[in-house]
Amino acid sequence: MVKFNLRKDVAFAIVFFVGVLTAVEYFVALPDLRRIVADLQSWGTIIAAFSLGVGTINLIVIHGRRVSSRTQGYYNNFVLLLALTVTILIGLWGTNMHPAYQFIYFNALVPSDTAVWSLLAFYIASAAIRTMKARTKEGVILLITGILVLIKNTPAMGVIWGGFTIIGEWLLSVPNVAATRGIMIASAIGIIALGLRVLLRQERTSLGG
Amino acid sequence: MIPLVPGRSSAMIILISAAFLIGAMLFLSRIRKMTPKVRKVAGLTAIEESIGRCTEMGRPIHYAVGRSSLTGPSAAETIAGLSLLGHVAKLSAQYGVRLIFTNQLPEVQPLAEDIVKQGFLAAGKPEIYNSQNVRFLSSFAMAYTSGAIGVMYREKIAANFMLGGWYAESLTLAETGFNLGAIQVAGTTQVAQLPFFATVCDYVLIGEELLAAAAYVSEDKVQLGSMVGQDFVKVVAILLIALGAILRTLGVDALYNLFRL
Amino acid sequence: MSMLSRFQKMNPKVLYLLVLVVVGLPLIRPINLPIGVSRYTELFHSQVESLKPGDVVLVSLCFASAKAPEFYPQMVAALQHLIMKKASMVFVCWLPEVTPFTGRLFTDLSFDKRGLKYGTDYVDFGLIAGTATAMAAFARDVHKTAPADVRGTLVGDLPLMAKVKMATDFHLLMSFISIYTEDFIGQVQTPYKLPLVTGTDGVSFAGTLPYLASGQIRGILNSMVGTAEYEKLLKMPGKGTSYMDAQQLSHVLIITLIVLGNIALASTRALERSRRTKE
Amino acid sequence: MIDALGNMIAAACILSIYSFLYSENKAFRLVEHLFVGIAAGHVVVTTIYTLRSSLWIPLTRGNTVLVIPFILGLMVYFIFSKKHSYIYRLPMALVIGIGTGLSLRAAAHAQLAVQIATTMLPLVKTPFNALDTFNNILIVILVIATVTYFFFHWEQRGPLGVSSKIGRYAMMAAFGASFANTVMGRFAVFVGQMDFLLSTEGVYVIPIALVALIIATYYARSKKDQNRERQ
Repeated sequence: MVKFNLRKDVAFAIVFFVGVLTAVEYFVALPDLRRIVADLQSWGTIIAAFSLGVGTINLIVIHGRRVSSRTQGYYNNFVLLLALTVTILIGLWGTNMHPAYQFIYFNALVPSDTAVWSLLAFYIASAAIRTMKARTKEGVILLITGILVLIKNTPAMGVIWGGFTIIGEWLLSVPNVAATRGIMIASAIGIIALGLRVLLRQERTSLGG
Repeated sequence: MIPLVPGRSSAMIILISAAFLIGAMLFLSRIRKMTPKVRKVAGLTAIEESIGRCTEMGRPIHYAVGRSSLTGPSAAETIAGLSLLGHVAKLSAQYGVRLIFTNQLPEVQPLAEDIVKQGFLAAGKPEIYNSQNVRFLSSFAMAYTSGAIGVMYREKIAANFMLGGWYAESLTLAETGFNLGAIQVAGTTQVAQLPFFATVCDYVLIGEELLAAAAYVSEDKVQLGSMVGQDFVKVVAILLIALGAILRTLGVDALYNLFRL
Repeated sequence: MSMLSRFQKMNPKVLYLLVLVVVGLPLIRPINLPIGVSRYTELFHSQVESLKPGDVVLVSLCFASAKAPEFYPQMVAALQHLIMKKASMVFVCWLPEVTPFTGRLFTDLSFDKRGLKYGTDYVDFGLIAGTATAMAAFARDVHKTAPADVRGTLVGDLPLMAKVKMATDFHLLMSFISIYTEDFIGQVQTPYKLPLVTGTDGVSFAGTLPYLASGQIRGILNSMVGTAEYEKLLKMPGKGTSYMDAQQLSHVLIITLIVLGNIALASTRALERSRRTKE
Repeated sequence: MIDALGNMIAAACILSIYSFLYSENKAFRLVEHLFVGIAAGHVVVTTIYTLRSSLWIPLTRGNTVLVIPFILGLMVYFIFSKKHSYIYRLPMALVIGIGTGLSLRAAAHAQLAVQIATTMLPLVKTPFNALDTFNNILIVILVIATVTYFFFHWEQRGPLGVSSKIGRYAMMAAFGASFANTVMGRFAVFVGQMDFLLSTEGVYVIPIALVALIIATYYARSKKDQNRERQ
């Protein structure tokens, strides 16, 4: 009825076999199985490492084309390619302990990293002020819990009235914990179902159809 | 007799029985003994609407699956995000809207390229597939973030789908999408990020809703059957919690202790 | 009315500027706002307090390097406490980006001057790559997973490691963790039922609370506030205390703006309603 | 000297990124591309070192099994082949298999078994304590209510509707609390960075950036005016 398709069936057989082994290994105390699964996992990490090449080629092709076709603002793309090349060359030539590498790492990479992070301080402020509005019943709940926890996290406010800390902590440790746990339990069931669909080959898109 | 790891036996029994229940429902709907019915999930019906809106505005869609590695224990949400990517790729090809996928996981890159290509193929328009729209930006989280907000801004996206494992970058992307006036559908199982999605985005898929999303949009009877199975597992979980709590109130810790095995 | 409605449509750029000023000023000119102590920090503190001299503590680092401003002051405070308790420390990093921080800690806390000897009082394994897998392997067999330390010394030549063979040999796990929290708990804490205290960032804090309730975690330092509180318990004011002014003022700014925004919303609604009834 | 230069470069990067808050601009675009480039290079370097220690060295020292992942890793590159691209699916199938297996076991144990067990709380605390009793009852109710929110099959009407609504409210309360709690963490990083900007040589870059910002704004305005006149 169903024609055997070498290209796809082998891939799905691998998914099934590896998936079941990895799941079972956690529950049974078989040293051999444990070793096999540990090996499989390290192979997975190695494959993931190899696929970084695919991503990097993608990056180089996209930006390389912009530079060669002189798209508007192509110098940005050139800077990207230059930074990529220089970092790789220094990193491989003199290891990542090389002073030049450390200079780039601590004076360009880390501050930019932290700066993109800090954008969040601004965004979270504007998001809080925009969304914590008493428009609907749900909005009221969000607003009240939000304000109370914000106050709790401002120790100076706790000095005004000690109750703020108690209420804030109660909110975090009772309704928050309960809802989080509910979401976790439902997600876990969702994961088991999704895993089953993948293993039983009902869910095929993730492996290219 | 196979030796079991102490402390994990209860989890194993739970896994086996849950898989059995879900599998049974899946099987029942496969042999047409059951017609699965599922409720509407607002966030998922919104996907097609927002793609339609992109067509009207002539602006592209942005899609991303986040940072949960495929080789780690949170892989499921990335798989769910990739499955939905196939659906969105097909729709965007049908509507003739440009789909921009930004990526920060190396192992997702080959998969994503293939999934988008297959999606376009399924819609009968393989010729409009352009690998330059499946962009690997960086596996360095914040470098990805800066790249992604740059892309979103310059391409003036009109719809933003963030479905998968999201962490610190969630709000920066969502606020950028908001500032651009894009319709945003986001989903994750990462509880710490859900508040941002729930407040900033137009639609949010909370935990299990994301994981079931691909089954839902597939409209495939067999997959929908497994969603019904999920509900039965939830009923069992609720009954166990209730029973355990009542028993412990009465001073009987037997069921509770069973879970520690 | 026009003021209020204008406030409702406030340009976010004005807000951004306000944030910049509110954070910048107290850093230039500290005002020393008061600080309390929460239960989570107290639990963390008492867990460390109960250590006996010579107990071995696994100090694990697993956070995004951008979060260093949150984690570094925590580590400084907690390690000072560990040194006071004369505990031995084993350092492990699970992500490549955190490896530079252990070295910085040793110099900033002047381990040498305090008479701590490398190899007997503390050991640094540097990066153990592979996250969940590596965590599980490390807990199962320390020597096999980490055959040599960050300086290239074989594990057999480190006197401290003679008494540490697997996870159960640690008396306390101390994890500074913003990512892979579930993995660390699932692979290291839960299987061996070890006491675990964590330092978290503000984002992950709420997510780790269920683990505190279930006893998998025994104490939490919550971001900068946790550090400031810990410094108060130790009576050693540090970075945490000095950052708290800017931190608290920014909270006050946001609270004020949210309250004002809601007053504006309520009053515009009331105005509309009265206009409608007039018509 | 070199430290001062480094601090100033760092400050320039930071301020260019902050300028995104005003609007997407040339300085941001430049630093964005620089950042992505360096980060990509850094990741390539780290990955190559990791592959060397986890694959190449053990392989050349006789651990021949590692030939398999080596070949599998190379097979990923068949994605570029028009005719044989399906070959890339074999290594990726292994990756997806591992991910699925790990997800399944973590979900069953840490998320399901442990969380169900910890919710089995005694509804009346002994020795009796009103607050603990109330909290325990509330937690059990809210967990159950939240789980009912996720029902797909049954219509959310009647008692189920009430329960799922309670669940929704519980989640909103959790979101509010956790959102507010996050504010602290986000600011902590920003405060740390402001401290760096204000306490190192980076402080000299601030006036330069301000002047650049003013000029840019003025330039943009005048350009807009010109365009308007032209029209």
